[in-house]
Amino acid sequence: MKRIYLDHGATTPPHADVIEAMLPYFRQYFGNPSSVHSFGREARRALDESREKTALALGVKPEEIIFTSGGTEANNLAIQGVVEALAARGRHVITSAVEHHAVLDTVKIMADKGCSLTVLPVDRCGIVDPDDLRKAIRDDTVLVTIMTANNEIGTVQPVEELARTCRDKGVPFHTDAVQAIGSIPLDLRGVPIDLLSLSAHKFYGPKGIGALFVRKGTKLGKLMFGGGQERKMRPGTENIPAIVGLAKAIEMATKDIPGKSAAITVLRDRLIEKLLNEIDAVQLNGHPVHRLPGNVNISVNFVEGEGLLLDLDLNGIAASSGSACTSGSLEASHVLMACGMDHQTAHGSLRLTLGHGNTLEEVDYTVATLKNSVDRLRGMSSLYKNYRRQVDKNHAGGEKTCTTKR
Amino acid sequence: MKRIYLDHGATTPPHADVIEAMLPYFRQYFGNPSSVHSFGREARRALDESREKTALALGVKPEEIIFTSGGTEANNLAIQGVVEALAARGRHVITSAVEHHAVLDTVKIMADKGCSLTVLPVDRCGIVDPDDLRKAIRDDTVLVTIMTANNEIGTVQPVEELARTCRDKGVPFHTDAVQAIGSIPLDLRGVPIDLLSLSAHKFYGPKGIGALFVRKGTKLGKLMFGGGQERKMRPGTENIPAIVGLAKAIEMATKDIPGKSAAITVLRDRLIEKLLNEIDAVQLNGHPVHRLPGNVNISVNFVEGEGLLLDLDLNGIAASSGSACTSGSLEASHVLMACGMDHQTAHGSLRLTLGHGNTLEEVDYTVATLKNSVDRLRGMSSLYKNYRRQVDKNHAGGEKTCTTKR
Amino acid sequence: MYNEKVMDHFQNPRNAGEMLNPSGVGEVGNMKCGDIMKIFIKVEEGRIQDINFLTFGCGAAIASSSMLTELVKGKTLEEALNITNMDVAEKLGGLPDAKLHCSNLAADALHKAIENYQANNSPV
Amino acid sequence: MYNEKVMDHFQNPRNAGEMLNPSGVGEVGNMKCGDIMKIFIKVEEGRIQDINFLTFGCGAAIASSSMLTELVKGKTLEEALNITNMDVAEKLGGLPDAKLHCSNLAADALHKAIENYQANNSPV
Ligand SMILES: Cc1ncc(COP(=O)(O)O)c(C=O)c1O
Ligand SMILES: Cc1ncc(COP(=O)(O)O)c(C=O)c1O
Repeated sequence: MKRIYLDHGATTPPHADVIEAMLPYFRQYFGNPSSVHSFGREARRALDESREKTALALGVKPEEIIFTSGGTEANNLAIQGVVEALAARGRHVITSAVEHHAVLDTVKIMADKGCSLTVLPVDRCGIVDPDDLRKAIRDDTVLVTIMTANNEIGTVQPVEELARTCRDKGVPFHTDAVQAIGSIPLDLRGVPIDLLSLSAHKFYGPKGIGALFVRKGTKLGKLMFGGGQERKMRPGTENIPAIVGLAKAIEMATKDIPGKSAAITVLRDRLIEKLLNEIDAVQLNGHPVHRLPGNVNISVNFVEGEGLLLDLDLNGIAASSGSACTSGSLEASHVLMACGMDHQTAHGSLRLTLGHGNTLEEVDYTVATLKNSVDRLRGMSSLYKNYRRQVDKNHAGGEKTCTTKR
Repeated sequence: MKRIYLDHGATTPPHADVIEAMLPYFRQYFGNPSSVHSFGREARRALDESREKTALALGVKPEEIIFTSGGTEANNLAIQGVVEALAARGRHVITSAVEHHAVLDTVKIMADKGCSLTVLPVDRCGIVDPDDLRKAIRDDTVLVTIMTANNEIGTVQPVEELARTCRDKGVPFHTDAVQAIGSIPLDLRGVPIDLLSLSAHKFYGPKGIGALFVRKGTKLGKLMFGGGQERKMRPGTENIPAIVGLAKAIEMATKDIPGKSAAITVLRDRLIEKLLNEIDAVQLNGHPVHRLPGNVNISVNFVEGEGLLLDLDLNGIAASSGSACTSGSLEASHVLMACGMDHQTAHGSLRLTLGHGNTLEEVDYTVATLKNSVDRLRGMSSLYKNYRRQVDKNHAGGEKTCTTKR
Repeated sequence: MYNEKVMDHFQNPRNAGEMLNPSGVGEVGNMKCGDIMKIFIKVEEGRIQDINFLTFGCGAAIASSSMLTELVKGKTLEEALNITNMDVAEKLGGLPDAKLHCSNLAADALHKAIENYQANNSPV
Repeated sequence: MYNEKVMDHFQNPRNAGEMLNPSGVGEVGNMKCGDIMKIFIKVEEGRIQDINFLTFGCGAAIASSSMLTELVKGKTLEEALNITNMDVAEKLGGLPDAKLHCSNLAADALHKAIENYQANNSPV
């Protein structure tokens, strides 16, 4: 069976050129960059060049990049690090209700340890209002952390405005850009973001490697202690092949974002249109316009998302319901709930995230498959029976997308 | 120029079979193990199997293995995690003077944050006396962390005895076994070690991946927060290719350790013998018997180690002076100083660490090359001139190895 | 995630659908968990002659509903009341731990349906 | 780590060795840092006619000693006193940051040697 991968939000296949770039560092150039001999110097050169490439892709300085083991570590380092470094100044942290668990769980732990925490609400499309942020900032606010783009519903925040608000008030601004890199253009020269997290496996790079951008002058504590690597901010023998892979991947991912994003947006919009038109009682979650080019998130009313996933999988289609990272839990997505959705609708959510390899045929096949699955599952669903009885009486019909100021 | 790699203590070349095992997980099987679809299940299966293999190699249960980004993270998780989890019980931590910086710096930070710290001394060969440990344990001791084998001088500690001492007193025992895995047999079934750190790139596996063994029932806090991976102890998308590589590497590394170790010991002992016999005023650092099969560490009196390294490198030989990880610093190795060495002798230290690829010819070539280098550098060394004048008068000659009770 | 037996019941659910004029109906679950099961029974001469289910829920919820109906059909009410959620999970060859708590409630729904039948048919 | 010029001076040090009957000798450094440099000068008619060094130390220490001797040979004492450690590092095309502090002391040793010469030859 031909398989169709529509879960690029969970992870992406490393690009062949990325794997090619990494291989020599598993084979010939296996040295430890801390060693003074030729094997070490080869590794050091790769490390330096990778840092330069990564910095260039973001419009920052090489010494502002700290390589980490992934997005989770980058988020933890940013949050725990700033909170610790600025403990003398204050202990108030601001975040949003739709953050990834790597941010949300971390700020909650900070709260348990004595920080005070403000969780900003979002509108029905998942957008944080910069006015809310402005009002929430206090004298003792030491960190604002709001993601660039959401992993579940794809909503893109007004980060530039949020960052400026923080800069105006002299508060460090961190953004989890794990889902954004390679999908929306980000040039940190012009935007006053102080810290930014990224993870290579979300933009066709390898797993287990990420980076934290830390603007010069930003105070930061550490998560781990040991050797002098990464300017003492992140000890441990550097993962050279993965770092080389990250650099290659970010170089490729940030090249011609408008062009690549337009191509994926075509697929996305066709997928959304067909789903909303061809399946009864389906709504789009997330913002209709300010959304990642590859993200489709719908709620299929009166069925539970997992059943859809299983049917799709039986037909070779890989999708997700809520974030892959949280699929172990049985609770409805905190992101959808924060957008004001009821439990039933949240449980019926389905995320289809498109990537560079997908085609129009795949989109059409997916819609057809999903339609069959929805029919089948609704045939067993008590909720749908009740709904049909209502509709047949009233000709009711809900909103198909959220409404928002922006 | 043919190159000779004698720096296996810094990092090892990944075995071809390890790279081969990893490749499919960069290419076909790139899924996120948290995903429910077929791509996710492939990754999940690889993760489960790798955990089983790793556990089997150590004689422990799969659920006792937490994969980390390397040895440094494993050490930090063990130390910070136990100190946090047992904060209510006490705050006294015991370690040794010859630990790697990933342990030493971490316990020192714990001390800055309010722990009290006992650093056990070592004898001239680098051995910790279990009697000293027994005396140091107090009612409020919550953790003892002593390495299995030293990265600089190769000294192997009496871990089993140290572990039993802790178990008798009900104190958790952690050991940094990063240098030991694959070099000395370790079956955790019989030895009451509670936590053990390892790092794949030290046993012919990939960089950027390690593991912490945590015996069931051991209380542990976390370094990072986020997803539910690694039984919630270590969040972040799992680095599947690297984990597969680690599992393959540890499976291979722990097969027939006595046989492989005997082969390397032959090379090591020839190297030691020739160095001590053919070069004037050289001494062996570390224990003559309880030492890693691949480790040679000598002090070449009256020259500085870096000059030797450079000369060796110019002749294609990769070696290190002290630990590669600390070579950025200019200070003499804390390990050699802890063994009672004076600064001059410590500065002249040279570490040659043998691995599976090395040959007798390489050993002989290295000795010849080193002899030339020593002659050349001593010709420029004021210290050597003074020494020769003394020797010619007195026929003085120092000890060539350390003395120890064990 | 699920074994073959569970997947079979998910793909080919037995006795799915609504029943007209049932002898008893039972519903369990709540929207927060995301699992709602409704069991319809037709009782004749103290036996469950027919049984149907409607389930809103995950794969485990659908499969356990289906398995329950198969287990129960033809049984006496007494026998049916002895069937537990764990029996259903066992017959399915096991369910993932995370699913045992929320999604494996079909026996509860059955018991409610029997109660409902008994209430309807109790002497006034 | 080191550039080509530094490596050249490390591999082919100029004027290395002991000098018999020098006009002045200077020594700097300490064992904790691991760098000890000794400079010997022969002074004739106010000029440094000959110069030698003995150095215990890292590559940078040896290269900077060597470079210094080359810079200084034939210079007047006054000119020699104007040469700084930074001049030596610059002439070498730069040294790693970590090495500038400890290992780049050859000019200091030279100045001590000149002082030593002047002390020996000052009118009583
Ligand atoms: C928005 C966001 N932040 C953080 C992460 C965590 O990244 P990683 O799994 O690489 O640690 C993810 C992905 O899982 C994500 O989507
Ligand atoms: C004894 C010891 N512990 C810990 C480490 C750190 O391991 P890693 O560099 O994989 O983080 C090393 C190696 O550098 C080591 O030799």
